[in-house]
Amino acid sequence: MATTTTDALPAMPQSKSNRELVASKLGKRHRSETMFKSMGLGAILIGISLVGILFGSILYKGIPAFWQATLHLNLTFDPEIIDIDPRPTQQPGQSAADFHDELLSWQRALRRAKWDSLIQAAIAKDVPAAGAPDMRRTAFGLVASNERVKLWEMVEKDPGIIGQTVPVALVASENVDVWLKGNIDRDLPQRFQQLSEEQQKWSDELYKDGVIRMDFASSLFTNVDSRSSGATAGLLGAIVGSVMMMLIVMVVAVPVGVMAAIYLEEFAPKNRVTDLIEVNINNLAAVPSIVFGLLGAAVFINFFGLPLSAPLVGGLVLSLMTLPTVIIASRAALRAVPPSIRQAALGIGASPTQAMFHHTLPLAVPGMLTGAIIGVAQALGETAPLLLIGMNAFVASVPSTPLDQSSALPVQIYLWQGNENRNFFESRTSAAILVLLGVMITLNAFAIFMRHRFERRW
Amino acid sequence: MISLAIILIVLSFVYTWGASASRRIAAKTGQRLHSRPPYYGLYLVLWCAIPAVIVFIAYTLLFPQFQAAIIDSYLPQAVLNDPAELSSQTRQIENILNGVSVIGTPEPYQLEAVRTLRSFEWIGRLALLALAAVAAFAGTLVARRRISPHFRARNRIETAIEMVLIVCSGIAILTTVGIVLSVLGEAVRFFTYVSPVDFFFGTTWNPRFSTTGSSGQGEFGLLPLLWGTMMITIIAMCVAVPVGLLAAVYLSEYAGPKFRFFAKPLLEILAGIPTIVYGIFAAFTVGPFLSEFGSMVGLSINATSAFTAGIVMGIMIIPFVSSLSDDIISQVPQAMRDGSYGLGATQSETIRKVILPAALPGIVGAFLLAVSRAIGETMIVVLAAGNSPVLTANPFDAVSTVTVTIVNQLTGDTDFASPQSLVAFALGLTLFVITLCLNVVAIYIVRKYREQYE
Amino acid sequence: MAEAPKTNNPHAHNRFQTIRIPDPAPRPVKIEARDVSVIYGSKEAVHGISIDIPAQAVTAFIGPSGCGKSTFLRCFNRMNDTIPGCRVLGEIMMDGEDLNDHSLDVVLLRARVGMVFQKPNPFPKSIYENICYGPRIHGLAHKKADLDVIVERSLVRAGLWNEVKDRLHEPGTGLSGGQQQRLCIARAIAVEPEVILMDEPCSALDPIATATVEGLIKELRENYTIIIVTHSMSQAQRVSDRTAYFHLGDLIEEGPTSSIFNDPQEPRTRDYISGVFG
Amino acid sequence: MAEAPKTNNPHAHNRFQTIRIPDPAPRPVKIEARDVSVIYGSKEAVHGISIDIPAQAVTAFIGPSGCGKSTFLRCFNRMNDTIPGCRVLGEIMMDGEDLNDHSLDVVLLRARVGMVFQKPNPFPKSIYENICYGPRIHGLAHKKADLDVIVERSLVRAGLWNEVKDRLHEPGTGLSGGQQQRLCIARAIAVEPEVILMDEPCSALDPIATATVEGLIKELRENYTIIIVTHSMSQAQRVSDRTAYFHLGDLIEEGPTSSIFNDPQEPRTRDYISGVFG
Amino acid sequence: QSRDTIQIAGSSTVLPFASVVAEEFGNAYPEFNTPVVGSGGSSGGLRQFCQGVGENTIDIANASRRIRQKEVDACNEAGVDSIVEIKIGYDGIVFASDISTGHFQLTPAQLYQALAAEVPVDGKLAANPYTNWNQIDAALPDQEITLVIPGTNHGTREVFEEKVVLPGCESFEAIEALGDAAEEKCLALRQDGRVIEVAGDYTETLGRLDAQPNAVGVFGLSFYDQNRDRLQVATIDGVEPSMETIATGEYPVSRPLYFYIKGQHMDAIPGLADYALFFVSEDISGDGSPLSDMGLIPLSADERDAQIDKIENKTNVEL
Ligand SMILES: Nc1ncnc2c1ncn2[C@@H]1O[C@H](COP(=O)(O)OP(=O)(O)OP(=O)(O)O)[C@@H](O)[C@H]1O
Ligand SMILES: Nc1ncnc2c1ncn2[C@@H]1O[C@H](COP(=O)(O)OP(=O)(O)OP(=O)(O)O)[C@@H](O)[C@H]1O
Ligand SMILES: [Mg+2]
Ligand SMILES: [Mg+2]
Repeated sequence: MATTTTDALPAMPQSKSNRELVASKLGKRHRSETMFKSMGLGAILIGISLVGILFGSILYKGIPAFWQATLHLNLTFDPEIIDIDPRPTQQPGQSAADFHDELLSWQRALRRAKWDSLIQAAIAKDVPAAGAPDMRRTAFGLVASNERVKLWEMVEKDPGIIGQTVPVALVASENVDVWLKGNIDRDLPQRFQQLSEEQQKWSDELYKDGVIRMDFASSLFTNVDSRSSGATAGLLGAIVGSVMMMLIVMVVAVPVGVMAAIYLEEFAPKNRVTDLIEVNINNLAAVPSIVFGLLGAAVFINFFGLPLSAPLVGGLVLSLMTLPTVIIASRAALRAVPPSIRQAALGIGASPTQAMFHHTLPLAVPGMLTGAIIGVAQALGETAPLLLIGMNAFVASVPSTPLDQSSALPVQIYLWQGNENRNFFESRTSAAILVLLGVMITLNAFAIFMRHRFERRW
Repeated sequence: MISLAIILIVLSFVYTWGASASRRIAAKTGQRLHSRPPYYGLYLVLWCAIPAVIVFIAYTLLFPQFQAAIIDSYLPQAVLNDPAELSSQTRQIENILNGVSVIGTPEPYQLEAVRTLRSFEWIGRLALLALAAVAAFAGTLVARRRISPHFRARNRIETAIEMVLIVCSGIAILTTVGIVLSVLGEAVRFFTYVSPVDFFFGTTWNPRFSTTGSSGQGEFGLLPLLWGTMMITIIAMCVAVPVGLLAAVYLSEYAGPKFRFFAKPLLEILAGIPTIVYGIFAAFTVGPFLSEFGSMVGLSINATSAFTAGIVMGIMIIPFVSSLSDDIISQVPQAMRDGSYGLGATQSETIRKVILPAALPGIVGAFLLAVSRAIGETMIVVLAAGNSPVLTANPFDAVSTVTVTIVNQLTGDTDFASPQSLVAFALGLTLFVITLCLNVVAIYIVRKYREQYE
Repeated sequence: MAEAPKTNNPHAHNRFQTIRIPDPAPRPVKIEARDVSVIYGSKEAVHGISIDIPAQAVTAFIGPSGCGKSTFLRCFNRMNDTIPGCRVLGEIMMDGEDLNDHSLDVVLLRARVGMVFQKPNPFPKSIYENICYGPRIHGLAHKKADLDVIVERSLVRAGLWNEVKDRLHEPGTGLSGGQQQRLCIARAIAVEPEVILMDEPCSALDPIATATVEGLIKELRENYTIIIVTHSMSQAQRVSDRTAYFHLGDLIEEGPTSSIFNDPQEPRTRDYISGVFG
Repeated sequence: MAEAPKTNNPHAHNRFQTIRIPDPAPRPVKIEARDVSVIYGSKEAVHGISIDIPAQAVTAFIGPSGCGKSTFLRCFNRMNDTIPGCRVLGEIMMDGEDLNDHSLDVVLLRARVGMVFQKPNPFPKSIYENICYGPRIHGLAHKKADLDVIVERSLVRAGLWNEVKDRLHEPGTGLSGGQQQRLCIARAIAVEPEVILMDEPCSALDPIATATVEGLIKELRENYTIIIVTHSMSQAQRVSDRTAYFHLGDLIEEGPTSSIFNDPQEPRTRDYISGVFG
Repeated sequence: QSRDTIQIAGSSTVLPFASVVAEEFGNAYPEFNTPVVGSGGSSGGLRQFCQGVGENTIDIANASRRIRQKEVDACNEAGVDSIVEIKIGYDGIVFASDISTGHFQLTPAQLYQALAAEVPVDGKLAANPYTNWNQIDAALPDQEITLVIPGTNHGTREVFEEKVVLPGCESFEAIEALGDAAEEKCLALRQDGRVIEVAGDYTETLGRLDAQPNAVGVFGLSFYDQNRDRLQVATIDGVEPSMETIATGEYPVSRPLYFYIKGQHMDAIPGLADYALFFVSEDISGDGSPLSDMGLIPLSADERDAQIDKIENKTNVEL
């Protein structure tokens, strides 16, 4: 009961002056409060405006690339120019292999037809000067060279088209697009220009006549990459490749990560080994992504002999890279489940495994999902490791399995930003970035949605 | 596809057998089962699948040796005695086997070997199938015998599940081991060309093209690269730390729930943007802007410089710093705040004098993690730092970093067996060790701090 | 977890000598604890306690905060296993089986010894699912009809049936605190345990809910062996048959509730009961 | 925060009529609360309570858990402002000033009304810095010499000086629980408040530390107006001059401690004191 | 089932040409897939090439330099014993500056003087004193010296050193006097920031020029050609780089480009030989072909025939 205060208490007057002293400093203190608060707000506004600037500059550059100069021609499939036998049909008694050979050689012949002359003739309908025999290359130069593929595919599909006049929309070549959009200085002397004088004149004329129009650049989404005609270069292959890698990351990193998190959080005894694993995981989360590239090249390609440039390898490398993120997020989600739930289950006689799978895990799933989606989104945007496993390749096809060669969105962006045709590809690159950001934001928004949707505990 | 279906059917059959057998035994003996029937079913499934898998793994491990033995048996003694010839002939035979042509006409004995191997290929496969089936069957039988009311099937299953979980967490370690192994060998090879002293303490990075001039390898001094990395990191942290920390403070202490609801995801967008996008933003927007701005105020700022890369990297790291700091600030117990408010402190006084000091160790740990992210960042630097590996104190000059050099040396035109490209692995290893150290320190600090309130 | 000698507790030397007052009419003993010590890391929280828990009766553990009541209580269903670094020494016999035995299956043990916690902790599932969970994992019932019976019986016993019978499929977390606690008791009863451990089951409840739960405990005594930890002297007096007073890890005094409260032998017990401590 | 009419609480209609027993010898009133309601979001936790707090005396708030004692206590130094969604209605006059007035500077108020919390919460700084913190932020002292005087004086008053004078620069978190609580009291005293609010200051302490803190409270009564929330009836009896009994957000009865404990007027007060609740 | 897509990797200089050929190949042959062209540098390409034979190794390595003996050895070691070397044409290396600045007419000697660490001044070697082009030669523009050259990881750098710096350097008597040490001295670059080495691609060099309009940069002919609206090219020894001047050898700075085929894959991978023949055909890489439009300087007819011959006979490379 005795208190420990043995000394006599010094007098402690409740002075009025003290109150005044405090009051006298209040103004200054409140001012510094306001200062500090506005600094904080300022920091956030800086952050947000940086987001704005970044998006603004990309949108500013990228949006125009979603519209592309396109020629709307009335194209006559002149049989004289195409000059090809009728499509072979399988004769009775002809073996399948023979027929196949015959068909192949027909197709080959078809591809060798003078498609440029066909296009020249179509352009000449509007600009007669382009019809001159020596103007064939000049006229064809207005059109993206790969657009001729479109024409022979039409014939291949329906040989009856030969002789008819059909309206076709052909993407203009990149230089025409650049010229018409004013992305090149029109006043530069001719020797600095990409288009010849005739081409400049013709494209202006065609544009005036409405033959060339600015159409939505659907080729961006429906075509694969192209080098020979940049104007038709698209992202389809890259998108499919990226989606495949994302799926692989989801299938590999998410379950493994979740299981590792479960073990570390719920089962692991606290000892040196688990400490080691823990430090390891935290460290892996910070290991430079490029180092994962070195790992992928050495392990998956050289050691396991998996194919180069394949989404499978990319996906595995990205999975390893994402794994720590998933583990860390999942552990946090598990930790957030109140221990009372676990105890309740154990108290009834559930084994730790049952308590885990019946109670803790279901409650942690939303948090894990959020972590997983964010991890996957990160993986989707990663470039550096892919450069080292051969994914910075020119791939002009859509992969149909994860073992096929493929590109990926960020890598495609990297390749395009290095394309020598700056005038065209600067905005094309930004457009590709917009697509990537679109996917990214959708994923993140989905994660946020999940968080809000499932955080409501009942 | 079909084989998968067969396996599934077999396993489900085994499962049903186990479950029903346990029920039957329980009914017969009248005792309560230790575990519920499904666990017995799963137990049988495990015993069916694991032996088969073991057989399969053993086969895949042993078959190449078996194949080698067959090849050896066909090769003449002269070849067997010459290791170089032996390995080349072995490879030739394998090439023929795989349908890849060889130079020159193959020896008849080689063709003979190939023919034998071909036949063994499917015999081997049959044998594998049979062995696996036997193993699975035996395993199932053994397991079936064990079923009794006292048998603790659930515990076995749970042990198995735990094993799987352990393996999954082991993958993290495997990854680390893989990283070290995959760079170590080449790094060691690099050090046979260049002495570690020259590498770690050299102040000039000038690897030269691998063959120009017969004299010398060029110089592989790491310091300019490290210095570039450091400079960019410092600049990045100068951007990210104040902005990130203040933003975290505002979000966790001042902002109302609505503001938080919108501002936080908006900031987090910065973290979700791919680095390639930052790189392009830095190279084509920020860089030219800065250099223009510099010439306006009379500073010569390179468009691609440590400054440009650093600033953009700082922007990228802002949300990283802010969300980590946010976590740590909100870990400071409410009691600290109450104590301070109760004494009449204003909010900013509480934050500056109580909360931040209390959270400081944790925040420092968070910064170290952010630093290691900055050090490892590649694409921004590839595009915006200017790749000039010189020791310079001027942040407006171009610099180069370790990560960029890895990419450049590995994707350059140099001889791939030369130190010029092997150096990438040495650099990778160095980078790994640096981030490892940083992380260990950071984790140590963060943990220590966590214990503080407990 | 505990790597200890099973029958002998080396820490049990030189212990405080507990004052034991026998019941006027002796009851059968359900659990015998002998020299039980509990060690957290390097800190011993319970110092070699021995006590007999009578069957079909309520035993109350009282004592100032931090004296080890909860820790000791958790020994009876091995919940201390779930605390990292916690080791239990000594011997606890229930119906002739040593609960500390390494080979004992804790899952079965916990089905026999149910537990109700301080804060009501229903699963975030429906009321029905909350109760079914135990019987399901223990394989006590599979068919819907069987489960229905169990659910009804348990809720009736826990005095909750009338209040919730129309909303069995609504979330258990939507109930009031007192209802939640009774739901947790019902959940524990559903697996038909022999012993129920309660760690301050009413401390999170309001007075009315407390009264209901106390009434329930008195009823359950007919069928179950109950051990209850409480901070409230009056609650101990109201519900328990025997009371054990703990102090800083020692069991100071144990005996029939009336004699402990009316005629404590130890000065510390007296001080605590008369309100000098706590 | 509270956007309420200041002098009139619309929620205060139809309130429970508090039973008030005046002091035999009237004391000067320090704080007058009139029709104070506190609303968390949409839930009213305190229902229009009126009470006079005497100066230079200890007033104890007792009542079952969740009855609003802490909530009401926090009204006296506007700590409820820090809780999002919490609104205070009614009028609290201290020395003729309305504490709920929007224009009142809470910083100044809190310098006048100190608070000690349930769990000791020293800052993770040295003992010296813990005590200096208040005087420093309020600009009461800047020079080392002045601060030294304040630190010593406060620690002496809190009865901690002898125990810590040799380790003033060691962290305050390294002290024992009772010492930490006294450090928090010293920290509160250091800014020379007029009123000290204590919310269950001893509930985290062991009996010996509790006794020391109780002794300190009795001494402090000479100079300060003290309000203490406690769960321990015996503590209220030991330290307080007046006692107020709260029940589910209402103030049931208030009067001199001896008369409340020996002759409660309300059945609920009687029940609570005699241990039927809680 | 063997792989049915040709897999190529290697030099980023060859990448654009190879990509176009791959695309055209896919267009022209309905029966073959479009080959995949990876980059990764000549080094990376050959590294993968020499990893061995089989499905998971590449079929063709593009290179902007010849394969080296050490690499051939490594290849043989790994079982790649049939390496067919195909020369595809020449790449011109040009010096260009921003279109808004002065026009340069350079000589190798002047370039050497602009970038070396030490240059002969009055017959003796001294630290490079030049900061402005017109200090080197009054005829050059009055512009500060800034040179953006490829980094040491680029094949272009080698050509640049061999064809420009060394000849320029050795034209000075003071250097010749040094004898063996001459080369070392010639190749030492000034370190005062006036010479910027770019390890990235030409886009980056272009970016440098955007930021520092005074600079003179090194580009590939094709890159310059695509960016004629921003760049103006410098003459070397009075010769303006163009297809013709490079093909005739008048313009001195050019280098051959190659690809290497794995002979052992030619039977296993469908279309591999066709691709190689397609690449060297007149239609694709001859005069007026898509590749020459892109800036590849075509082979002479004789050289072309030799390449076709090598493909048909799977002639092993000889260094
Ligand atoms: N997980 C743990 N780790 C370390 N020490 C612990 C742990 N749990 C309890 N302790 C310590 O063991 C001692 C006994 O704790 P226990 O919780 O059993 O007390 P109690 O009597 O139940 O107290 P209360 O009445 O406050 O619940 C205390 O000193 C406590 O600090
Ligand atoms: N921050 C809050 N938000 C919402 N409701 C609250 C909050 N704090 C307290 N309450 C509610 O207000 C009521 C009164 O709470 P208060 O903490 O004042 O009770 P108390 O008398 O101090 O109880 P105890 O003795 O347990 O401390 C309770 O019903 C409680 O649930
Ligand atoms: Mg307890
Ligand atoms: Mg309270």
